[in-house]
Amino acid sequence: AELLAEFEATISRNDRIEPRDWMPDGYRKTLVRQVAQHAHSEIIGMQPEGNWIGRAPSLRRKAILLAKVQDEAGHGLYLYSACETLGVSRGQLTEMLIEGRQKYSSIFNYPTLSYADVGTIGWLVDGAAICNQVPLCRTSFGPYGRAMIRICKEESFHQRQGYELLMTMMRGTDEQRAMVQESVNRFWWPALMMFGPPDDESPNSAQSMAWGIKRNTNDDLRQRFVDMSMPQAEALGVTFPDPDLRWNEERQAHDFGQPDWDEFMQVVKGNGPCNTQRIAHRRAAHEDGAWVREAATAYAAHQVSLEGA
Amino acid sequence: AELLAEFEATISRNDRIEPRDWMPDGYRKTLVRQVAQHAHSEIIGMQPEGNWIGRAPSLRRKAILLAKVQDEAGHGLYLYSACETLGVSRGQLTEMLIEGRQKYSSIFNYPTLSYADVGTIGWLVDGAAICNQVPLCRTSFGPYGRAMIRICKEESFHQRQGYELLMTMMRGTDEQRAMVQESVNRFWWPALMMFGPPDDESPNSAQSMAWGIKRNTNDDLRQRFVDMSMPQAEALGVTFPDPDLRWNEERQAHDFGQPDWDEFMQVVKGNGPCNTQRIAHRRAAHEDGAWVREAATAYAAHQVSLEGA
Amino acid sequence: AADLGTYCLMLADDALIASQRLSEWCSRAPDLEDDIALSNIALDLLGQARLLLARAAAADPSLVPALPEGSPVPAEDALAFFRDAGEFRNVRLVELDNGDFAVTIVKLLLHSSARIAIFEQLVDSRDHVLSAVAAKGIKELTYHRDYAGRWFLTLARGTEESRRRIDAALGQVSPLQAEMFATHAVEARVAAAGVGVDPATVADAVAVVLAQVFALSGVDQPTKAPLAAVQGRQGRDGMHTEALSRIVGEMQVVARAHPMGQW
Amino acid sequence: AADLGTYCLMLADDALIASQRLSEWCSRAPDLEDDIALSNIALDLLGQARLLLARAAAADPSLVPALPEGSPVPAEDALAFFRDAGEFRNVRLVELDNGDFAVTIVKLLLHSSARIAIFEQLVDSRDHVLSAVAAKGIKELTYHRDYAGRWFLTLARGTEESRRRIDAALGQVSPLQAEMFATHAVEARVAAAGVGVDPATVADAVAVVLAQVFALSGVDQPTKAPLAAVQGRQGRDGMHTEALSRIVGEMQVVARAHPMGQW
Repeated sequence: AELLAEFEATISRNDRIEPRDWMPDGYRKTLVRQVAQHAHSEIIGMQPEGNWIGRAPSLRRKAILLAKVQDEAGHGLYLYSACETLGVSRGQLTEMLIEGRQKYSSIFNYPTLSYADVGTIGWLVDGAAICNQVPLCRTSFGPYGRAMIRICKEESFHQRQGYELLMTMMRGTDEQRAMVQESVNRFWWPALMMFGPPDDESPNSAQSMAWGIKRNTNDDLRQRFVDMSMPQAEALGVTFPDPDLRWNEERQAHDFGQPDWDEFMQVVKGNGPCNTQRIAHRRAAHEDGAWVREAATAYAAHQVSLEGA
Repeated sequence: AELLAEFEATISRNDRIEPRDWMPDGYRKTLVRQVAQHAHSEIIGMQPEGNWIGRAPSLRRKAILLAKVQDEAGHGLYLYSACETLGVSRGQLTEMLIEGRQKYSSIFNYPTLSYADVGTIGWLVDGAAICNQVPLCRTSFGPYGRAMIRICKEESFHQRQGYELLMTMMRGTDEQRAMVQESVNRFWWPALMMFGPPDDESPNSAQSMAWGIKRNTNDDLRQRFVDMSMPQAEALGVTFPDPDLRWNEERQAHDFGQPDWDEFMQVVKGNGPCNTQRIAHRRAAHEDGAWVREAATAYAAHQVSLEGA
Repeated sequence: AADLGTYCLMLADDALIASQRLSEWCSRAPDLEDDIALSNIALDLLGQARLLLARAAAADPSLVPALPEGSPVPAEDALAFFRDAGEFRNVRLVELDNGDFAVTIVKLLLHSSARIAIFEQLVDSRDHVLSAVAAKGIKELTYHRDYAGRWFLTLARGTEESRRRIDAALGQVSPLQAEMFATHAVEARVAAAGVGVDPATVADAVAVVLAQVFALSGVDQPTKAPLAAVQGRQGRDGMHTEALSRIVGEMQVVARAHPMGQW
Repeated sequence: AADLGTYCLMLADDALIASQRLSEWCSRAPDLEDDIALSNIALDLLGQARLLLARAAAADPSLVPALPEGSPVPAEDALAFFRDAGEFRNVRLVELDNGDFAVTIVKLLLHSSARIAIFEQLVDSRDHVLSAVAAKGIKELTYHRDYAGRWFLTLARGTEESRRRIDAALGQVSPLQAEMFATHAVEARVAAAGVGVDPATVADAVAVVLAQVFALSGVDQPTKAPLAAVQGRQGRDGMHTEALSRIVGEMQVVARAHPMGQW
């Protein structure tokens, strides 16, 4: 009870909880779930964009994309490390991912179908991720918050690069402009889904907010994202596929339609267009690499025994 | 001795030896070696052309190429059957192929680098094969001779298709004409090598001719091929990369240069540009398919036991 | 006429992409007999695709991609080689990676079963070309289905390994099955016009046929949920998996490098 | 200038194709650290390729493929995306399929060892661009070689399985090694002019370095004969393996579909 009081005091001071501090079991579990899901999202998120590295249409774009996907691997690495401070190893987390026992962001279960998707993912998907993640820089768990600061910095860089790709394509040929618009049409709704279900259907939000793991409601963040994206779309010269989307002078905010939440639930349940493919890819990489990891372990053990001798 | 006399009488009458007839061990061995090598050549020969099925530039050409490569599989099948009448199973032969204990035609150790190669292989490689094989229709071993009759008929069809592809391409763009010439440059010398080393360096020829397994010398056939190909090249509008190639009025035949026999020996010894690749491909297909063949065997056995019950 | 053209593209693209995938087996099949059989099936489907692409071009010339003036590329090739992946109208099932032999067999079984049922109605099409394509195709497809069905049974009742693989293959492919029977607006209209077939009308009959194959093989009916659409769009709308742009990229690479070429 | 341009293409294409192959590992490596390391190496080589392609274009503008008038495609991209496979000048080793991780490590070890030795001489090039590229590249390549060398040792002394694989990989890759040290006529001329390096002059030094790695790893020197040329022509002459047209086909597919595109 004393420990709990101290914990709650820390939270209410907006101070960080550190790995060696006492924390309630529910807090730890919720954190592991959230940080792991976030880590998995970075790793699975390498695939949709990685799909285009080999086909990048200019060497400059190839370098940018390769570096970006590499950054995602780096983010995954920090976040798995943050998770390890909570007592769960990367190997365990990977097993849970490929067995479908932990989730990752549903957005990555949509296919990438043209090079414009690289730009759109940067602009809208990374944009939505930033909206979700900036508040997490102030999250109560220290290692997670610090990882998020670094990640958010890189994510905004990626977002700008994505937007710049689309801007460049819009200055190109008619086919390129059509490609951008088609891509935006496909990703707009899934991007809105990234903020999760509407607040009245989001069961875990309240507790997470009380614990300072989560800082804003889904609908708040979604509104912020829409308001932020609209002027960017205008500058770019694209539209969003939502007939209800318009400025509301009274609210000083945009009204907008709801995503297809049935489709969202299908994707969350594992029936999205790429769920099976993404997990199979991750599993294949993990299994194909097993002999290499085993060799490294065996070699390290051998070296230790030599030094001991 | 009586058997041997009968065997030799059959040979000298130009009659066929059949599987149940007595035959000398050397004859059987030589035949197995030759027929197996021929069968392997058909099967390995599927790869260089098969390399372009997925990329055939018109649907009509895709259909023609697919059918042709399928015919090669069919030829392999007849020839393995002919070999089985000599007491060696297809499984044994395949093992010998992928372990490198039996050879196949060296021509297939050259890469196919453009779609024109499909035409050139048809015209020059199948053309050379026909020169080699037509005499084999009269070969002394019955099943081999009959297989060869069927094969030769299909091969001439393939040769005409290949020539027709090149002719069509020569009527196309400058790039296409350049592609044809480049392809012919690459395949001319390897095609000449298909007749084997010069007669004075071909150790097994004499015995094979005496046994009626082989009907013409390497150099005879090579000359015939060159004489046949020259007017075809002129009609096509391509040249062969041999400065010594010219009509010899006196001999009423073409003089021509010698292929690079050092390169030939490198390829025969296994160091050609594609030897490793071709065998690895065949081995992978064989090993990847093992579980399927085992399932078929198990299922058949199961059916037999059900019928027996 | 626009609907007829688009409808022909749907049937053509199913065959074309399935053929392209099957031809990847060439020189790689488990045995020579299967190498020949799979090539044969690929050839049949390629033949169907060619007739249907030609019919699509005749029915609606605006479908045929524009090529440089004077290009000798025939309409069937313009459609096959100069459309982008997003313009292909095939169902997603035929795009799926070949995987192992079991995956290929399951794909072939599910696809040929559906296609036969559609062609059996299509013989009554008021479009004589479609009717003739269907009449010829049924014989071919019956062979394809029999081949796939025989192997399905053999693998299911063969070894433990083959059983494990056929079960896994069914799990992988079956989520793509429902899309083949989802009525597209174009299909609804051509069916109403007596020209095409609404695939939903054959779903039950196909299910009965497949149930027999499964029962004979001792395999449970697959229960996985169908692969979701993307905002209601599936393969027939040009919404594909990531595999298609790679298939199409390989298929078109030589043709596109030579838009004025003759082959 | 023509020789200098062609020589730059040789060095550029080695890096470009190696980079393309290495980037195939992205999201597929045995562990996250290796995913990052291999991408990093791919990025370094891509950077080298870009500088060298730009130098090639400047030294001999006639090398740059013609594009439609008004095309905004820069020279480095015209060279990377609009040359046919037969115009690439890389050695065949870098084209080889990635295979398993052992094959990739052996390829990287052999290639980076040779490239470092060449760059160590190239810093003295009378061409200031080449000299600068070499100076910057040596640091990068040293990291690549160290990474490959560490993994070579680890796999050789790891498990039985990893040892078997590293032996097989060495058997597969080593026949392609000799080509890296075969002097091409262009290399001979640029070396004579003090601009480039004759790779034959570094062969012994590289062999010594590799012999140390092999000895430390307890692996025998590979003895397989070199892969034959085709009528004397190898990768530097545009004579490649069948793999290259597939690599190049994938790499170029989007760029070629949009010759007037901006990216």
